[in-house]
Amino acid sequence: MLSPWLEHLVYSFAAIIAIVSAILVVTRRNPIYSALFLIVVFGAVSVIFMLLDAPFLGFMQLLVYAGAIMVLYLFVIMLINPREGDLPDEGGSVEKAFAAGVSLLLFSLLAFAISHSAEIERLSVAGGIPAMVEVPISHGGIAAFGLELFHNHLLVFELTSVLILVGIIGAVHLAMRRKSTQLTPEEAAEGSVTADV
Amino acid sequence: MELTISRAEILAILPAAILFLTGLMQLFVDLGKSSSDTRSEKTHLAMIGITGILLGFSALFIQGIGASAGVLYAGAMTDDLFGRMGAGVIMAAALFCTLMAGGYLASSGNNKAEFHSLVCFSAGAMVLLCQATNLVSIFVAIETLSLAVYVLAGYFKNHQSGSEGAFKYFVLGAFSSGFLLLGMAFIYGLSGGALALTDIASSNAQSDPLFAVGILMILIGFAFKIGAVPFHSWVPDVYQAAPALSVGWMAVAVKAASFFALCRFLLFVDGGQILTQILSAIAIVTMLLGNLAALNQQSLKRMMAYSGIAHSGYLLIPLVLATAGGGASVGASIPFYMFAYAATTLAAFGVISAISVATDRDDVNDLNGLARNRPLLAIGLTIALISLAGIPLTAGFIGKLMIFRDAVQGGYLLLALVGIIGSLISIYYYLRPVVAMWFKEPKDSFELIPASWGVQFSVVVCGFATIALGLFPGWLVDLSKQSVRAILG
Amino acid sequence: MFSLASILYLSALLFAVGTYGVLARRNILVVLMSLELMLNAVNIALVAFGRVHALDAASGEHGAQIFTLMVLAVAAAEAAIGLSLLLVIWRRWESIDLRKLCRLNG
Amino acid sequence: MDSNLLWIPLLPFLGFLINGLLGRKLGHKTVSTVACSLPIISFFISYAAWSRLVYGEDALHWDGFPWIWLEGVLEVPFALHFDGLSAVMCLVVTGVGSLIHLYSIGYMKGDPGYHRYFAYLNLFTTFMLLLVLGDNLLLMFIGWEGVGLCSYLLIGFWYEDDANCTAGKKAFIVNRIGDFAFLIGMFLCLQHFGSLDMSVLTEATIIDRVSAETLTFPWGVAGVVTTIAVLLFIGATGKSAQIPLYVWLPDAMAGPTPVSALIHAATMVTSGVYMCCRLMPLFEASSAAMGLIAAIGACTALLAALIAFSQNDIKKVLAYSTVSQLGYMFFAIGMGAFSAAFFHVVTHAFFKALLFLGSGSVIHAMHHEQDMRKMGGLKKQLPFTHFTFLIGTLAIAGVPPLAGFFSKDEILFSGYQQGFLDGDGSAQIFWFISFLTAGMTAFYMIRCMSMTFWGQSRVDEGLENKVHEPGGWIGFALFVLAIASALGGFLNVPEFLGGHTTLGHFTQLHQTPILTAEQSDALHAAEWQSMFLSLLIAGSGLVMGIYCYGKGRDFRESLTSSAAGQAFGRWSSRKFYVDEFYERFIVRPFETLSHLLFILFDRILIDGICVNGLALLTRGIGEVVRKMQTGLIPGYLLTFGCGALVLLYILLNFLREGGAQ
Amino acid sequence: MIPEIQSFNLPVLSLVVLTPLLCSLLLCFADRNNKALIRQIALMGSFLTLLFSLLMVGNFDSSIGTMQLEEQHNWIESLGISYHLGVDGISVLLVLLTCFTMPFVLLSTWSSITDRVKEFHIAILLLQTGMVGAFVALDLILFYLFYEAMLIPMYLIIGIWGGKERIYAALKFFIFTMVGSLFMFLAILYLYHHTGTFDLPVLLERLRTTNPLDSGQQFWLFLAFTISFAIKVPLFPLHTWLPDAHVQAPTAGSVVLAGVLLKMGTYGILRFAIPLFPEAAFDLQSTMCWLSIIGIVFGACMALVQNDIKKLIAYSSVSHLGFVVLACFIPNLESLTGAILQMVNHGLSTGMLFLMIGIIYERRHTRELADYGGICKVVPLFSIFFLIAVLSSIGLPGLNGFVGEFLLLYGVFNSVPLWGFLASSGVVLGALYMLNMVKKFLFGPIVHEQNRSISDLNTRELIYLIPFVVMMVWLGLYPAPFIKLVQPTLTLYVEMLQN
Repeated sequence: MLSPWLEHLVYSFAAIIAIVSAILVVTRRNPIYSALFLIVVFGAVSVIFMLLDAPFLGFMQLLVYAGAIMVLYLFVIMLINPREGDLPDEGGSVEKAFAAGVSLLLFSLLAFAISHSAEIERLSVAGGIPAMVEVPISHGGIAAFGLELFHNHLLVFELTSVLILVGIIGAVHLAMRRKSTQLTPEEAAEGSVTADV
Repeated sequence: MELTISRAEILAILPAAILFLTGLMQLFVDLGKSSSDTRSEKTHLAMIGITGILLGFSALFIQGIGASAGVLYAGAMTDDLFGRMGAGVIMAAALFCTLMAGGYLASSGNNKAEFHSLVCFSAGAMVLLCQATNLVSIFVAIETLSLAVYVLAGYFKNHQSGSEGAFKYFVLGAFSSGFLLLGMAFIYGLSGGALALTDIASSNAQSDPLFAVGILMILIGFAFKIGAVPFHSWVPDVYQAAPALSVGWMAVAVKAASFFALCRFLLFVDGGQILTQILSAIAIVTMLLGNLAALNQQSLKRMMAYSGIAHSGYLLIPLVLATAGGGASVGASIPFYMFAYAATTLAAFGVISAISVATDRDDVNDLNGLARNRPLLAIGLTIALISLAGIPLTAGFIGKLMIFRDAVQGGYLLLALVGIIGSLISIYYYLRPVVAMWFKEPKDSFELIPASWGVQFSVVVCGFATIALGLFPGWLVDLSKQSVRAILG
Repeated sequence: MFSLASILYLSALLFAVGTYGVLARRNILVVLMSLELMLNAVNIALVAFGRVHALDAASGEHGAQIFTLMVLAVAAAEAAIGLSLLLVIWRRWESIDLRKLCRLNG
Repeated sequence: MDSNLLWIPLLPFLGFLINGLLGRKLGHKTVSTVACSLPIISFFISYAAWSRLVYGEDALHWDGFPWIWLEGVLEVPFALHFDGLSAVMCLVVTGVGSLIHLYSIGYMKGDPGYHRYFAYLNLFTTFMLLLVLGDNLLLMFIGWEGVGLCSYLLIGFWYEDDANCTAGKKAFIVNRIGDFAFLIGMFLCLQHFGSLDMSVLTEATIIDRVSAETLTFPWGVAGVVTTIAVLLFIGATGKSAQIPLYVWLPDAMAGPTPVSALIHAATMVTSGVYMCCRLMPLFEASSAAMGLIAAIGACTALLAALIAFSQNDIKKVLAYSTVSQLGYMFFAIGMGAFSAAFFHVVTHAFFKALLFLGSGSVIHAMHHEQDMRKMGGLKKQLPFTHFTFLIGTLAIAGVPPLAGFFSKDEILFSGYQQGFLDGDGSAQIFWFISFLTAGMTAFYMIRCMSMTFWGQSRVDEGLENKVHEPGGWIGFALFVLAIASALGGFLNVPEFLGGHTTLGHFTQLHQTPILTAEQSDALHAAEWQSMFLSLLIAGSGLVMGIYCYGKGRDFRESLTSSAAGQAFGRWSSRKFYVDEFYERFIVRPFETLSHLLFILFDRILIDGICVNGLALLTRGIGEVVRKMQTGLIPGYLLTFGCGALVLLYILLNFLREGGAQ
Repeated sequence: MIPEIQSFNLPVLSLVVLTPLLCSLLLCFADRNNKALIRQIALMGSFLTLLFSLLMVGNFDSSIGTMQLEEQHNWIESLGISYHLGVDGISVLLVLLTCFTMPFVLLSTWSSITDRVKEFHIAILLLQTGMVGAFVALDLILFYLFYEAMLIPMYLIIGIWGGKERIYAALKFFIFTMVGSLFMFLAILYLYHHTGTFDLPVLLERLRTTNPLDSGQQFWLFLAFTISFAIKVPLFPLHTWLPDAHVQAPTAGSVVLAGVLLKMGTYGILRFAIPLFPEAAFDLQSTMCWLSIIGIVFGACMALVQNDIKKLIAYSSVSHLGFVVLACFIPNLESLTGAILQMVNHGLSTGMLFLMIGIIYERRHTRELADYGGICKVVPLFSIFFLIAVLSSIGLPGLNGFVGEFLLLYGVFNSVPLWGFLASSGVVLGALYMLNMVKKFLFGPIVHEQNRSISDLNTRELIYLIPFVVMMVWLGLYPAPFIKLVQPTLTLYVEMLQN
């Protein structure tokens, strides 16, 4: 158990890293870099999870995201292996500025809402410092987590399996190359689609 | 504490489960020859699908149609009439899609089990969505069905614009689910860590701004799914590019499931009058834009897409009333309208699929002389369009009647007026295919449009259902009212 | 000890950054990553809320965390679908430029 | 209650049905037999009915059946009434009518439309009798419009010629204008008398009540009775060819000559006069209306006579003389001498029919040549026709003791009386006008005679020897009518000539004033004076005519060649440009206006701008909305994001304000 | 005139309404190539309907003015919609007219409609169901159903079997009608919201007693109803769809359109717009009257300058129905009686005119007046019938046209002399354009050689023309029984409007 100020320090550190690398993710031209920085973000996030007494989730975060998803990404990047030329030229500063404006506004509105929320106020300083209630040591541990999962959220858990299955089927169907090369009628009619307009 | 599942819980998920199993079976059965003969009709898939769906459908009645099982799976889902209605719509849609799929896919050389099973899987997810009463289950159900539908939209993967449409759908979908999720997070946080709708409804933080934001975000998420303006951009492109049947499936099932879920959600949470205003604004814009943009479309599917947007607009009216405190009675039009919409839309897309197979296109002019060529299809499509236009003696009219009546009763004359104007505009574009079918002569190449037995059967049944619901809607109307009342228990 | 509000601000900020990525970038890959970013941002908020309500949550102690787990699963599945769609696009269009996909319009 | 009355109009109608439906199958013989026998039968029926009147019964009545029958609100029965007036009219119509039917057998021989012709003729008789017998204005109106229809059909009988159809159309429409006024008149009657029955409309007490009421127009106040009378009279001007609606009658001569004789001389055109006589009390109740009627009558008489001077078409001359004679009748009515007017109706029916039939036989003989300049000296070839025509001429000119003399004398006297005995200034003028007209009548009739029958022949050689006296029915009809117009006058010999004004009394139009001895002496003296004057004017007219068209040719030349003469000739021969006036200032503007309205208003404004314009606008908006769908994913995402932002902003803004409050 | 059959009580109205429907369903199963059979079935069906309608008149008690032969069954309770039929003096004649016209219309199409016979007959029978239903429906929604149900068949009839511009015309017809009816629909819903019922008698009662409308509401609702009906009539200036529709429609279409469909508008005004919102009707009386007077004159002027016979008659309909609308807004017995008679008369005369134009069109394939002239010589029989029709339509006394016109105009004149006067001028104009047409059409020299070889009426055509003539003469000379049918109802109606 870390001491509060250390916790705070670590948290701030992780947060800053998360934000900075997130910004880097969305600004790097080369997807590889973006991917790498995204991994950093995930790492930072998992640290924050840890700090929030969700160790199991933290591990899952690392496993699933950094371990599975990002590998998938990198794999795809390698597969299509876009050269410099293939990389799409990014939009001009205007639309970047516009996008930035939109996202900034979004943030500020959310922030506004958060800052004006009495509930958040209450929760943040509930019972004075420390704001966060003490939790049993088992909290966030795999045992408690699992028990609750299979009792309260059994249905969702089962449903997730379907979700994954659908994901697999879809991925297989889409990614698999067709042997038969004949085009479907709709493919043959490519021209008409735009002609409709 | 050991794991216990009550009978009610099993019965509750039975329909969905059966659908999932059906999907799996279709996969396994087809496993061997999936890649080989993609041009055969593969009736066995249809058979499995139909039996499965019918089984699932009958499973709805085990508890007794009106029964309400209360909270199941720790509040993850419930099993009430409302859910059953939704499940009914979805399964009916699934049934007809399965019926039509074989011939359609075969003739386009793409008949693989994936399509069938994905329909079943998404159907299962939708059924659960209609029954879901807890944020997590709602979210996961939505995502499951979305993923399935993304794939269905891009099913013809070698079809260039098909893949484009699918990808547009995917990106925007993911974006919207981001918002949906954020909203859920906020609501969870502000309602004192409640996930179940009942708990949320009973929580005391409903006046909090962040809570309202949360509801708004969730609304946006749903608005995307139902294609409400300004979150509609994906609809026309996806509809136009996707295989006709996938579109039919999307147009009916996705919309139905989303509306059922949204209705349930809105009846539980109280967003205050501002939410009502926002909703009505969305409704108005959606009705107008949908109808106006549909006016000059040449592609049937695209036209149907915009008309679908417009219909979402109409369907938002009861939700507006519901949030305005109209209570259960006003939402009643949603289940009925959904049934009506399902019947008409399926009939329409059945015909469109036949056309697009035959002519490689879905241009309005490709319908020329259909009345001579295939009177059955022509009549079916005509009935469907008339019903969509809300002309009497069809289900569509009764639906509009209920909606506008509620609007007037609730004092929302403006909404009703806009709706009327919208349906006035809509008449123009709904009539264009009719003109093509009946008034124009077929092109010199007078070959008979190949329509599989499945398509013909479905079109006839749906058309008949449309008329029947237009003439004797009473029972369904009562059922709808009862079902919405059942939500609040 | 850091407060709930600060974490929410953080997640809001990350969410905004993700949004920026989605809106501004043309590279499909990056857009997909930005989407993941948004989901993560929300996860943080969720977990934080869960932490706050750990004892009084109506949906049980770990409701939020389980939700987050589900989100992870969803993210994974989404990534799978998204990437395979990306492959399809790449095959048909020889490009990963978002703006090239504009044949459908009107 | 006497349902036999129904047969009087019904029989000709049967004739119409038979000939109309089966005419083509039946031969000419059967057609003509049917067509002529039925009117003759109804002539005898009316004769029988008439005799019943003579032996005491004051009127026969058939209650008929409910027609336009709103229980207790508006009850118009289909009932017939047969009193003295209608009796005489019936006899005239059926009598003269039958004669003309017979005449037509000869005249229309070999015409392709033989059966059609007779069918129309019978139909006309039916409607005319309905008009005469109708017990209420509305029933009369059936006949009124029905005869109009028949004249329309018969004028356009030879429809291959465009002019004929135009003439027919003109007749109908001009009549319609009159009928429009008639209709309004009936409305007023209904409104104020509460009924259209003749008995009610002529009931003195009711008239007194109504004449107290007034109507306010934008231009002032008028008595109800006056308005009604004027409106009905306008209707009459249409039917009876008075100013300003007389223009159709001359054109109506396009029809077969017997038709002109029957419809446009003897019967239909006098129905206006008949109507006025029928409603005598009503008209008498309004002096203003009477004045108007007198003025119109006199003016019409003069104008028509002036035009008649220079017409070369024999039928046109007769037509205008008809107009002028009708003018006389209305003049008489205006002067309150209804009996005189009706008397003139009868006599005029005789001699004008005679004249027309005579001209008809001339035309027939001349193989449908109507231009008098191509005639002359026909006396030799057509002695009999000439003789009868002469009788007619003298009769109309008012030579004693022929029919015209008595009637015209009475009319002139009525004017004389009101003008000089009662000292009414305007009456004096009108009397003078009609007095002159009498002379003119004599003059132009003589002109017509001489141009046709006397002097040397101008007939072109081809015809010269072909011309021969038409015999058979034509002759018979001429003969009978000649007798009638010779002796017809004795129906109504005034007291001072030792008569009893039989007709006047029988028709109850003439009420003998109760006078002291010296008053009656003065009256008789006046009557002698007036008679003397009229004889004088008629004689001078005759002499002038005979002189101008006999010896004094050069005198005539000098007259016509003089500037005034030429000017008069031009105006008179062009009918004082009345038709042109109507054409240019009423008909043509109306049509152009309609065209303009159609193009500008209907097509362009309403249909173009309002209807299709709106549709286009909507589609335009649709197009714009459609174009907003660019197809660019970033665009979609931005729409999404901005939409979300806006909604979020609205929400928070609202909440903030809500929080502020 | 009809044998009194009081003894057994059939659901007569339902029979009248449903017979054509069932018949059309029967046709659905007929072999599309066996045209003769199809035609005969349809004809039988329509004659059967005529029979039932006569039965209806037989059971109709003309001594009382209230709703009769009522039938009421629950239909969609949950929406408060009931299957409620009934006739009174206002509707009985119109139902009769509809059922009378139909068989002869069908008969007239035997030679003109040879393509897609099956569809045609189905459509036209459905159309009849719609028309009759609309006349007898006493439930607002039920009325609306029938009112709209007429739309689709008519649309198809114009669009499939019509002339060159048929698609445009059909669309125009459809959209125009929809514009009106949708707003009426909204108004109906508002009425329901206000009174809680769709049932007309109940509605009237409640409006009068428990929950009356304030003047503002009345105004808007009245407007919504009246516009919808005015479009159907069509009332100036909403008339521009009519000429197109008439010209493009096949004969049968035109006949039904002119003969019956247009009456729907005037009937609606009489049955719904005015009784439901009397005050608004009173406030807008002068507006409506002036509009209809303008329509009378305007339509006549338009008719004067048309070269296409059908267009000409279309505009004449605008003029004639102007009279009717005018009378509808004059609440006295004469004018209303006149209005109803005039609806019937117009149906007969104009219907017959269209039938005859159809006949000549079949032979000559042109509707341009310029292409005719002098055909009176070639087709005497035709000319006679045509002339009769024309005369009846210009209101020659002794034929049907006059009776209605006289009552109507007198009624108007009686309450507002100026309007009566102006309207009566339409009579003159009517003669003007009609006789012009007749002259150009029938008379004059034959200029086109093709016209010499036109064949005259054949037996079948005579069979379906003669009844019209008979009715014209009957209504012209002995209209009393018909007037008796409508009088009691109208008396009540007027009383109701007075207070």
